[in-house]
Amino acid sequence: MKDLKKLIRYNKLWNYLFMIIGLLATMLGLILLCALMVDLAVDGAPRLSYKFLTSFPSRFPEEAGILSAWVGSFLLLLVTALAAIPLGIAAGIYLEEYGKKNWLTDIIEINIVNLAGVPSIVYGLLALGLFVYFLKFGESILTGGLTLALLILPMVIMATREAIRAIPNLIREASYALGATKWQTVQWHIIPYSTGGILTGIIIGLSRAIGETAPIITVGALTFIAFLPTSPISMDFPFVSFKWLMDPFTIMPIQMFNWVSRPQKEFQLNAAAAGIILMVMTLLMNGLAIYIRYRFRKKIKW
Amino acid sequence: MVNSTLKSEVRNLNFHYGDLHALKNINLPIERRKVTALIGPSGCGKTTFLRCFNRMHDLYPHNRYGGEIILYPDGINIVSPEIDPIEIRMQISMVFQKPNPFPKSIYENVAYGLRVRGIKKKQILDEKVEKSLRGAALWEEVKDRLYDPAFELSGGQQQRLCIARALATDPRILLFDEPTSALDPTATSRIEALIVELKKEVTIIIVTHNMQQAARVSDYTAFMYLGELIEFDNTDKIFTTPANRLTEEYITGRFG
Amino acid sequence: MVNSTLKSEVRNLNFHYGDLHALKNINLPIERRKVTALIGPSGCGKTTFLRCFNRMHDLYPHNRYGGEIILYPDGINIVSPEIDPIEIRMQISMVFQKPNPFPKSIYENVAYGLRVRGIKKKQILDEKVEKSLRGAALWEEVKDRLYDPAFELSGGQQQRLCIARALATDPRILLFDEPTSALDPTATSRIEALIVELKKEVTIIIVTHNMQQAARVSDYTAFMYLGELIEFDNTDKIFTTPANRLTEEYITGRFG
Amino acid sequence: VAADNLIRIDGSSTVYPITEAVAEEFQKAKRGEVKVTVGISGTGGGFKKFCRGETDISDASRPILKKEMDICKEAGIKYVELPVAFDAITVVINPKNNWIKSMSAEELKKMWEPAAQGKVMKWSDVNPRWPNHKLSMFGPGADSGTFDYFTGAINGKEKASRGDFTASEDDNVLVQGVAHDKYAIGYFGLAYYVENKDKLKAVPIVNKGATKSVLPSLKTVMDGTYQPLARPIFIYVAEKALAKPEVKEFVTFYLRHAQKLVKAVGYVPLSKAHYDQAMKNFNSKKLGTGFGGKNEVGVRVEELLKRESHL
Amino acid sequence: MNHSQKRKIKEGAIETILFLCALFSVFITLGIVFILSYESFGFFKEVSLKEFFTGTQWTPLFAEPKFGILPLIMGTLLTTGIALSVALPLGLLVAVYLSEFAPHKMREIIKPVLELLAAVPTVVYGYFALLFLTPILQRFIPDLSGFNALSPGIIMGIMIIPYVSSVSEDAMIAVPMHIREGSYAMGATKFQTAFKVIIPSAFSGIAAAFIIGISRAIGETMVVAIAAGGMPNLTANPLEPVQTLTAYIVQVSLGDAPHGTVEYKTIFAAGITLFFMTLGFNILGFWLRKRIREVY
Ligand SMILES: Nc1ncnc2c1ncn2[C@@H]1O[C@H](COP(=O)(O)OP(=O)(O)OP(=O)(O)O)[C@@H](O)[C@H]1O
Ligand SMILES: Nc1ncnc2c1ncn2[C@@H]1O[C@H](COP(=O)(O)OP(=O)(O)OP(=O)(O)O)[C@@H](O)[C@H]1O
Ligand SMILES: [Mg+2]
Ligand SMILES: [Mg+2]
Repeated sequence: MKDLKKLIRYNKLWNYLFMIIGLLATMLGLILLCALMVDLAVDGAPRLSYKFLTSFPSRFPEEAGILSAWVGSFLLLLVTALAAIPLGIAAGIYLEEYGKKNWLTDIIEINIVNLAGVPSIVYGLLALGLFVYFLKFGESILTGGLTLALLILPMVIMATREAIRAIPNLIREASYALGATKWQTVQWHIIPYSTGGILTGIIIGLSRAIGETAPIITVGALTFIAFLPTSPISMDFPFVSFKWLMDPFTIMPIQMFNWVSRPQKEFQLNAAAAGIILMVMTLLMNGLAIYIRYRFRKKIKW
Repeated sequence: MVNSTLKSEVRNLNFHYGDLHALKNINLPIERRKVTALIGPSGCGKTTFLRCFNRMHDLYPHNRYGGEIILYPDGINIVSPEIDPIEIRMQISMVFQKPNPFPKSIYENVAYGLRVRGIKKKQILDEKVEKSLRGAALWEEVKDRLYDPAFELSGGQQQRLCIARALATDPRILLFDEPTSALDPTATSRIEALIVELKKEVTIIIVTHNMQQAARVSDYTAFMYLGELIEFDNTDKIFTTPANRLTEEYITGRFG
Repeated sequence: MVNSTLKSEVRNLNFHYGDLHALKNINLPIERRKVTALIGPSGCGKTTFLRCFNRMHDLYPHNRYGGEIILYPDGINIVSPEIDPIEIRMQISMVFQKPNPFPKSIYENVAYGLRVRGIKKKQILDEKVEKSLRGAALWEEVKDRLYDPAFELSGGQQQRLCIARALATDPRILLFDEPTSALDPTATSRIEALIVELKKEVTIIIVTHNMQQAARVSDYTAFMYLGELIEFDNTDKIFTTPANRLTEEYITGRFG
Repeated sequence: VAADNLIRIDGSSTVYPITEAVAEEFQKAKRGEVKVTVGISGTGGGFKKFCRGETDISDASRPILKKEMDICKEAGIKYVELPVAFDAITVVINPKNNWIKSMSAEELKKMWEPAAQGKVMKWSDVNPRWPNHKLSMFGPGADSGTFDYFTGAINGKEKASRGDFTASEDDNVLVQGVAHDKYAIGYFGLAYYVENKDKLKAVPIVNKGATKSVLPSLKTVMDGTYQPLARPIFIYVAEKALAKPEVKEFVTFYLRHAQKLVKAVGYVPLSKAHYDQAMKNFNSKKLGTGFGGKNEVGVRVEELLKRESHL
Repeated sequence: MNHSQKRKIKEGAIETILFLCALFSVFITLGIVFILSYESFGFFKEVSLKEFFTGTQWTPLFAEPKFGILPLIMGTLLTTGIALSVALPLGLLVAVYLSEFAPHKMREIIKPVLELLAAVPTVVYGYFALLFLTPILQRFIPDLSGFNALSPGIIMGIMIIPYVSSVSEDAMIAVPMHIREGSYAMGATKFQTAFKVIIPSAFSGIAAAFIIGISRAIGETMVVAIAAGGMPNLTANPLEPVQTLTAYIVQVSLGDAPHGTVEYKTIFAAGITLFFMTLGFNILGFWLRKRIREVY
């Protein structure tokens, strides 16, 4: 009995030791995150203002703002989302619900995992050749958005597959047993029930896309843009216009990158301020993801 | 041999999960508007056999059918690869062991089979939903909360909801896979009563691990062991004077 | 009231899964070197009760114990929050319903509990592993492939491996949760014989849904229903002249 | 693709701040009627687009090269070459460095030439009076105009340099490098030195054959005494784009306001006379480059503006 | 049966569309391979494969160009190696901690917060490494040059912790509870269970997480471009400045090299090298996962 107690104490010592190490390891990441935030906030917070959000870039640091950058980032993400989401969900559904196990789906599978690991800069090179030169989209919002769409497509596909996989077979069987076709099952059950997981994947993909710099530099995003893209809504018939797709653009990380490489110290502060806003945007998106996931999980029980 | 009281006939049915030969040469008649019970120890192939009837195995790769299950009066072979499984499933419904309602409202659960069949008219749907819920002896309990999530029902209610869902499409055969194993005595007896009621209209095949249940609800009983059909006969006969030693050992609880 | 033949005593045991009151005021003696069987319909709390004995519920949040389980001869209260669950688990082993060997070799599976106890000497380990495998009637079948992955064993062998694993640490009480429900008749009878053999050395509590099994292997039987202990007595008594109507309905197969 | 009233500019990141400043002022002056975009694809990247007809104006930190001239010619792109400012390359050291008062072009060469790689590793290897301590060197990436010009001016051959120095495209990174290392030396554009005077010390340079050392400054660069490390930087305007009135207007605005704006962004402006001459060249559509497809060291702007030019 | 035929056609059409969407990813890869090999073909016409793979100097932009890719590969491996020696152990520790030790609520909160680390713009990390970490490190390691492989390596390591920890944690959580219970029932502590049972059981998932981490580290661009020094340096010393394949590609993408020249094509040669490096790791990962697929 005594020995047993000693043994347990010994075993538990290791247990506690590890718990502390594990906690520290976890904290390390969080501390770095905080350090980054504080670092940015110390420099950038004084520059944050409504004017900063609504001004165009300028050679005067105090007048410079990120209007064109955040509008650009927003529109770019819109294109990215519109391209990557349907494609990614469709591919995910195919692979989970339709794909038979053969060499072709095997290849598609390896390929998607591989694409998820391809350096983003390589996507930039692809996009330069494909969108800018071959398809002649030029250095437009369309090109930038599609480039990021390629980049996050594997993430969307993988998230979709995970979410679909979490749906118990019982539900599928129940649907098929009533004579439903595959598409009916997918449309009425698979997609609605996996929405939470898919959304998480999408938002995490978009969070990555919003901070990407390298591939957008390669496709040639511009830096000085002191005007906004054409408005998507127009006064004349047909009231919507897609001209903005072909407009030149800049985005937040590029604006930051440009500012940090300026000689003037004040621009560095602007970059920090832009960094804060970028982080806040990402944080909001992630928060949204968590909230949505929570809502869906609450609604759906197996 | 076509017999007017026959709803279906299983001939030399074989089934493989990949390399696993799960059903071996099964021959069995299914009588119209009777309850046929399948019993046998865990893993003997009861579920596998039942799922052949609405081609559930088609959902997974590497599954292979052999032999025939003839469905009367049309005389089509249910497990023939030429037959579209959807066509089969439109006529043969299944109730699973664990209640598996969709995470939707009670109403939508029952209406689902009809929607699948392209029925959109609210009036028809309403009628059918009510009729099926009544048929599953659930109407009184849920009529005031048809649009609540199905998950808020108790286990027994959920199982009856699944039965209502299966009834809504007027199936010719109803398959039950251990429908009461997760339920309490009250819920169990309600469902057993329901089965006895339902057989006035439909042919029923039920898998159960509870031999007393088989004795109570079924007209015929099949005993399976290791993928083979050991014995098939009138339920009374099986439970009083089984022909086979294994059957006897099983129903007296020597194993299982 | 301490009785020399008592290994353990359950006093006013209550258990809550969050809001669900799963065990209600259970009182039960566990006799030393006897087999106590727990029977009852699905969901009545058999597993819940069994898992209190080695504090398995501590692994999940929102679980609450009330009352006492006294372990003799020390007289400690197993479910007291002051008692370290690890201390309890070192003395009380459990065999689960589904065989759950670790993804390791046969040898390592059996040696696991010893390694946890800090034993490193190869010789001691070898001896203990052999002894436990013999005790679980598995030695002859696996002695030539001790270093093969445990997954390559059949279901019945895996279950016996789990028993060997549990035996290796010389537990005072052995808990079995439906240990044969996934096994075929041969494997089932081997494990039943093993239980009868083991009770010469250890106290055993077994959950089973097979009443004949309870009748065959146990000395005492407890019948539970909806979280309550309905009846506890000698096994013979329970199966011949149960005092409670519910017990009778259950053992005669009216529900469950 | 192009929207109306859009002027597309791309090219060198060195020229970028100037063009950006002009673009900003121009758009203000035109009240947003004309849109100007400025990119930073690098001089080479800029010319690539320029010669494909994708941009109206190309920023260049070096003259157009033979290869690029050929591509432009093939595509039928003609252009006017306009110097817009000086970029003075500044050699900088750590403020704690107390052994350097000035450096000669020869000493710099000894330090930076290709042969120095692996050999000249300590300060004392350049000059025995300097400390016997590891020399850490910082310079712009081999893909930049600054690098090309420095190697041409100091080592006598463009792109001929030792390779074992820390290179970065981002001059702030170099500033950090030199500012944190007592034994560091580096070079980059004057603007970065001016903004970081508190962290860095500029080295006065003694030109080949000269006796006096000259510190880079607005004055010494403009009057041509800071040699050989001052170079003109350019914009190239496509002839076709001149058909667009807004482009013509933009370039005129550029040359007219350059003097003020160039100074404001930390570069060294040309003299007023030079801008006038450039304006004349522009108005008379003097097509082609005055360099003939090669970079030159120590070229004088007034002479350049008067040179015969070629396409 | 008209109805049934119509249904079949519709189902077939939908399946085809979905299939094409799935197949699209293969076209992306083909596109990448095509673009990279098309442009690097021109490069390899002028530079022999032998020089490319055995040369020890990478100075394609200098007066006397040398095209040995080894220094860039070495730089990539060095920074990746440092990043991984931070990310893999820490990521695994975090995963074990979150899946086995942390209370449920804490896990639900910390996991997404950690994932934020992956969403910070990499430019921010680059400057953080250069201006924050390097000076701190220099206090302890006087020999450390202002630009080095170490500091961006560490920062990259922390940056990819969430990739490693999230995926490994998913794999560990997926280890069925009955395996865990088996261990606890034997009296094991959490620590013993985690290291003796959970990690071996979740091995393939953890391997997958590692592969993702490795690919991510190899492909990271801005951090190294800013903080590693941009000096192609055939060295294994983490205290010295290095250049990675990715950093080189950005350098030239932003630079003044005339297009169509060999100098410019080097980025595609570097790109294809990078692509095959990550492809190699991913195939290795796929193979590993297929081979060591645990059965519960
Ligand atoms: N999807 C599957 N893939 C491979 N083998 C399977 C599959 N499902 C069942 N089996 C195997 O087929 C055999 C018959 O299984 P089946 O589920 O039909 O048994 P059962 O009689 O319904 O048992 P239980 O009473 O436990 O439900 C068993 O050996 C089982 O392991
Ligand atoms: N982890 C859990 N959380 C919440 N409720 C639970 C949990 N496990 C079991 N229950 C509930 O507690 C009750 C008793 O369950 P328990 O598993 O003990 O029954 P059982 O008698 O072992 O049944 P079976 O014969 O089906 O194994 C049931 O109502 C069950 O739904
Ligand atoms: Mg079954
Ligand atoms: Mg149980």
